[in-house]
Amino acid sequence: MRELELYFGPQHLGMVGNFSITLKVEGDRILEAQANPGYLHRGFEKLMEYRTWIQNFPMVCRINVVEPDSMEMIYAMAVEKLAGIEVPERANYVRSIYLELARVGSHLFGLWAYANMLGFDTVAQWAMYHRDLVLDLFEELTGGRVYHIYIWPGGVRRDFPPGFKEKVVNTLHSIGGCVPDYDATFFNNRLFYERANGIGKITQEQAKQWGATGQTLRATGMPYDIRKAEPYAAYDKVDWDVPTREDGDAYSRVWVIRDEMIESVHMIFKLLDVMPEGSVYNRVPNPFKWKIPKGEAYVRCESSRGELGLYMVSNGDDKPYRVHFRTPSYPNGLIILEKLLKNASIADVGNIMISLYVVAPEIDR
Amino acid sequence: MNNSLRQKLEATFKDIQVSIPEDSKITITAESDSVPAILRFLKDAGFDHLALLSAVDWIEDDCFELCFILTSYMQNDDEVTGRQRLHIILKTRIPREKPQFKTVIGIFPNAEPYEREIHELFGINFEGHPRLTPLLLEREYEIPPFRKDFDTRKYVKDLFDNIPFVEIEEK
Amino acid sequence: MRFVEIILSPLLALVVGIFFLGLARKIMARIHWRYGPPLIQPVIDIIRLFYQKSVSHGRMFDLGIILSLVGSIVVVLFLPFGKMCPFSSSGGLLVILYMMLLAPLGIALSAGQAANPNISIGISRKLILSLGYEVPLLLVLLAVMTRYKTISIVQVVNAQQSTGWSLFSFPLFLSGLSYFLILPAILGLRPFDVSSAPQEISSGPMAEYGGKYLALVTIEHAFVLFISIALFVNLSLGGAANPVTFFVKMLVVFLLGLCINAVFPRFRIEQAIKYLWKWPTLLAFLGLIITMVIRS
Amino acid sequence: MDRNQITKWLKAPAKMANKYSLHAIYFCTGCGIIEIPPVITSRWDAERFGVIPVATPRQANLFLITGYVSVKTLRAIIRTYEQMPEPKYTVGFGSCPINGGMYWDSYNTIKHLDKYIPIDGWIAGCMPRPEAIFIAVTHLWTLIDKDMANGYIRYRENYKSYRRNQELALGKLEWPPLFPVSNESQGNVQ
Repeated sequence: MRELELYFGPQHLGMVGNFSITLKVEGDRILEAQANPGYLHRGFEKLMEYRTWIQNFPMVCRINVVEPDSMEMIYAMAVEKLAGIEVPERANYVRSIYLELARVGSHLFGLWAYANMLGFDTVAQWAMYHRDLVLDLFEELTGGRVYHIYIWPGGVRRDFPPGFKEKVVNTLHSIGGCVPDYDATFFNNRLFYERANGIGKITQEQAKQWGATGQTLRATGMPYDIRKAEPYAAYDKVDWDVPTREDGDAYSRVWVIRDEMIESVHMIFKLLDVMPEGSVYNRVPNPFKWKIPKGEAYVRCESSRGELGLYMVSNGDDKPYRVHFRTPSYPNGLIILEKLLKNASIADVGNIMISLYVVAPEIDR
Repeated sequence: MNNSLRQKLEATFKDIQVSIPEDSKITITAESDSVPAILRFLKDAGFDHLALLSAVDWIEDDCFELCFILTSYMQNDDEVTGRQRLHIILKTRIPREKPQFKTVIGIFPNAEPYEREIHELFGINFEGHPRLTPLLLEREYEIPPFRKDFDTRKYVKDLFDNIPFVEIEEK
Repeated sequence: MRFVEIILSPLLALVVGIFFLGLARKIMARIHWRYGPPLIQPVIDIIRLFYQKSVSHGRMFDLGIILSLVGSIVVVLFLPFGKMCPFSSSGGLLVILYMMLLAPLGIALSAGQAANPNISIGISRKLILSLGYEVPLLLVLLAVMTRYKTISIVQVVNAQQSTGWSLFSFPLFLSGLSYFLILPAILGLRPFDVSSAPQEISSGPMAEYGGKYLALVTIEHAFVLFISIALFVNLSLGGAANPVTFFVKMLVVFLLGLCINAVFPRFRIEQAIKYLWKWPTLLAFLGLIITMVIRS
Repeated sequence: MDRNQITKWLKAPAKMANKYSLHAIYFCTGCGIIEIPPVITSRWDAERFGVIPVATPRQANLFLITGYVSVKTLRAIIRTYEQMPEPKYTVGFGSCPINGGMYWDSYNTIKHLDKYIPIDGWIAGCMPRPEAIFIAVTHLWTLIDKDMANGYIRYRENYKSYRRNQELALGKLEWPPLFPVSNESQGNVQ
């Protein structure tokens, strides 16, 4: 059979994000796959060296458009660690709730992408609609639909507006009310099982070796979650579980995403109940003259796709000396994807890619 | 645990400095030749997750600094232990002239794209790396763009601002 | 009279087919909780496409579309629409069966001219899929022919008008059911839209069509929609005495197909073949055997 | 559809059909793509206006350039744009294609997209809201009505300059010119 070279992306309906995979195919089977990132490279880490500490806040969230909030969080954490700023108690709770809302939104986006890729328009449209309801909450809280710039060093920008708590509860209840519909049409659909079961299977050993985190790792049975391993914000204040599955294939990964969404919603309810009163913001020094003492820090948090890390070096100036993001899509998209696509069929390229939750701007930065 | 690890490290390797600036962090500074051995040792000691491989350009000291950040996965899949809260930053310096380093893919396979990226953005050559092909960039740059002496604002001014607008005559 | 019918029936088929295309978009939108496009949206699209510039990839690229269009129009002439059937006396089911193959073949020949790897994968999927549904379709047609002892579709319809719908007569309901199960595959609806899967192979054979070529392909798709549903109505639902009843029956069948379309993802091609050669083929085979046993 | 519309349809069917059947090529050029899924799905439903995403450039006539354009993406954008059949309309989405936006000093992003391909309209903002896309679509309708959405004609007429700019940014291009370029010299290629 003839060997063909097939470009999957960057202009492709099945491609979420500006990313490209070069496939060598024989018939329907893939002989070799090569991930080809860089379409979204803006040199963020270089640009941040040219901007002051506070100017970088609008920058960082634009690294990842699907879930900008965890990016804000990680940058705030790093700045707080380097500058030694304390965060008020209530701000920690607000941050946690905010990040969990972002996780729900991001997972719904992932569900849209995945269902759309399988040709499952109906569920995809529902998921996108529900994500929009979450975005409405963000809009009320922060004023922005996509980019929020809400988490700030020393807390968050402003407290919940009056009546926001009830709105969160109502919205999440209305989304939660549709979970049986989602289950009936998508998650328990026999065809979804047929399409996803055994596709893109990795063992726990392989996942560890290739540096996987997040769903990719949790779908192989390891409940590794930074929120548990190194709790930040208010994640150690309430009780919650890390959902896992054993098989390590696309089916388990998507199920883990579903379970995580539900767990996040429960966590938001619990956090809202025990949230203390108080200030949400500690003043930082004058941002125009703000210098952060010499030092380096590595901080990490759990974004919706896995471990998000930030290595930051300050040389005592008003600008960071070097920043480097460890993004979860990086090993997923550049190592695991290439390995899993070998010997897969063309019909499963998008299936594997989106179940690994590869977000292209995170890889390129 | 931190201190026992520190003692073990200092007993095994000679020219390294180990410091524990805070509870969850160990910083190791080592010569570039002994880095693979230290990485192997730390991997066997349970730090089996290379979270990040980064480089810093210390232009005033005329050297690059490579940082390996290691954390650990859970061992027996049930409990989060103190080990997961710990991360190790292993630092080594290499000269800025003709920067060379031995690849660590043999120890941590997930270092491959990181090394590719650092090769592209800093111009550090990794010996033994199977494909040091361009990863992110499309144009060729005389100075790798992430080095401190590459001025992106000047570059933009010279290249993009000099491209003229397409004149459109009124009809 | 017949001359008028020869002109009229393809036109009618085209109108019905394009109406179905528009209706499909509207109804899918409503299932998605959307408002949906206007019903005449496909017409607007087709007009727009005819006015757009297009690139040809060789003579076969043009001829292939013509071939598949002609094939479809010829099939329409043999199909009774209510009582309207220009070629009622000649040909019959066997002609229809062979002519129906022309449509995918023509597209395959035409699209194959463009050197796009997505197209070659799409074509191979399309041909494999038609292989998948031709087997049960043939068995269904054989069963119907055996039961009514004729190869003329008009006589099949007439016989059903007197004895009742074949879908509700004993052995033939198996064949009818089998036909209904393969209907989405013939129409290219989910879960069988493997050949044009836009998220996998960039809409497969259609990848290089633009401008008037795409318009012709859309028209051809409308014809295929009409043919496969009309054939089902004629074979299993007893045809109809007048075009209006016939149209209503087609509408019901199409809506059922759309509902299936809405709640299923896409098969992989090997899963599609496995499915098509399992239940529909088994049912059709059973229907044929029982029909033959009863008849002898 | 009122009587006015019917006369319009009879007078200029091509124009009207172009207006109400804008098939957008689905190309995630930048972060603006995050607002495209809400626009085409249940909440905003662009299909009401005939705007749907299609899989290949051959079937499309609307190119939404969603967000910043890196040098590598510019190459893909030019190829995609040249594959689209005429008439075609381009809309720049977000601040970054207009003048570089937030990435004005980035070494890897294009600052003014209209130096490389013709643009019919801009949507400003970071991120523009989904409603902005609908406003852009209605503006595009007006432009088509007045024959002012003529980017593809400008591209044909000034192809030499566009091609020169493309080569300045990308180096040598590996595909032949879309339209004949009379003059041999292509400017100083860097």
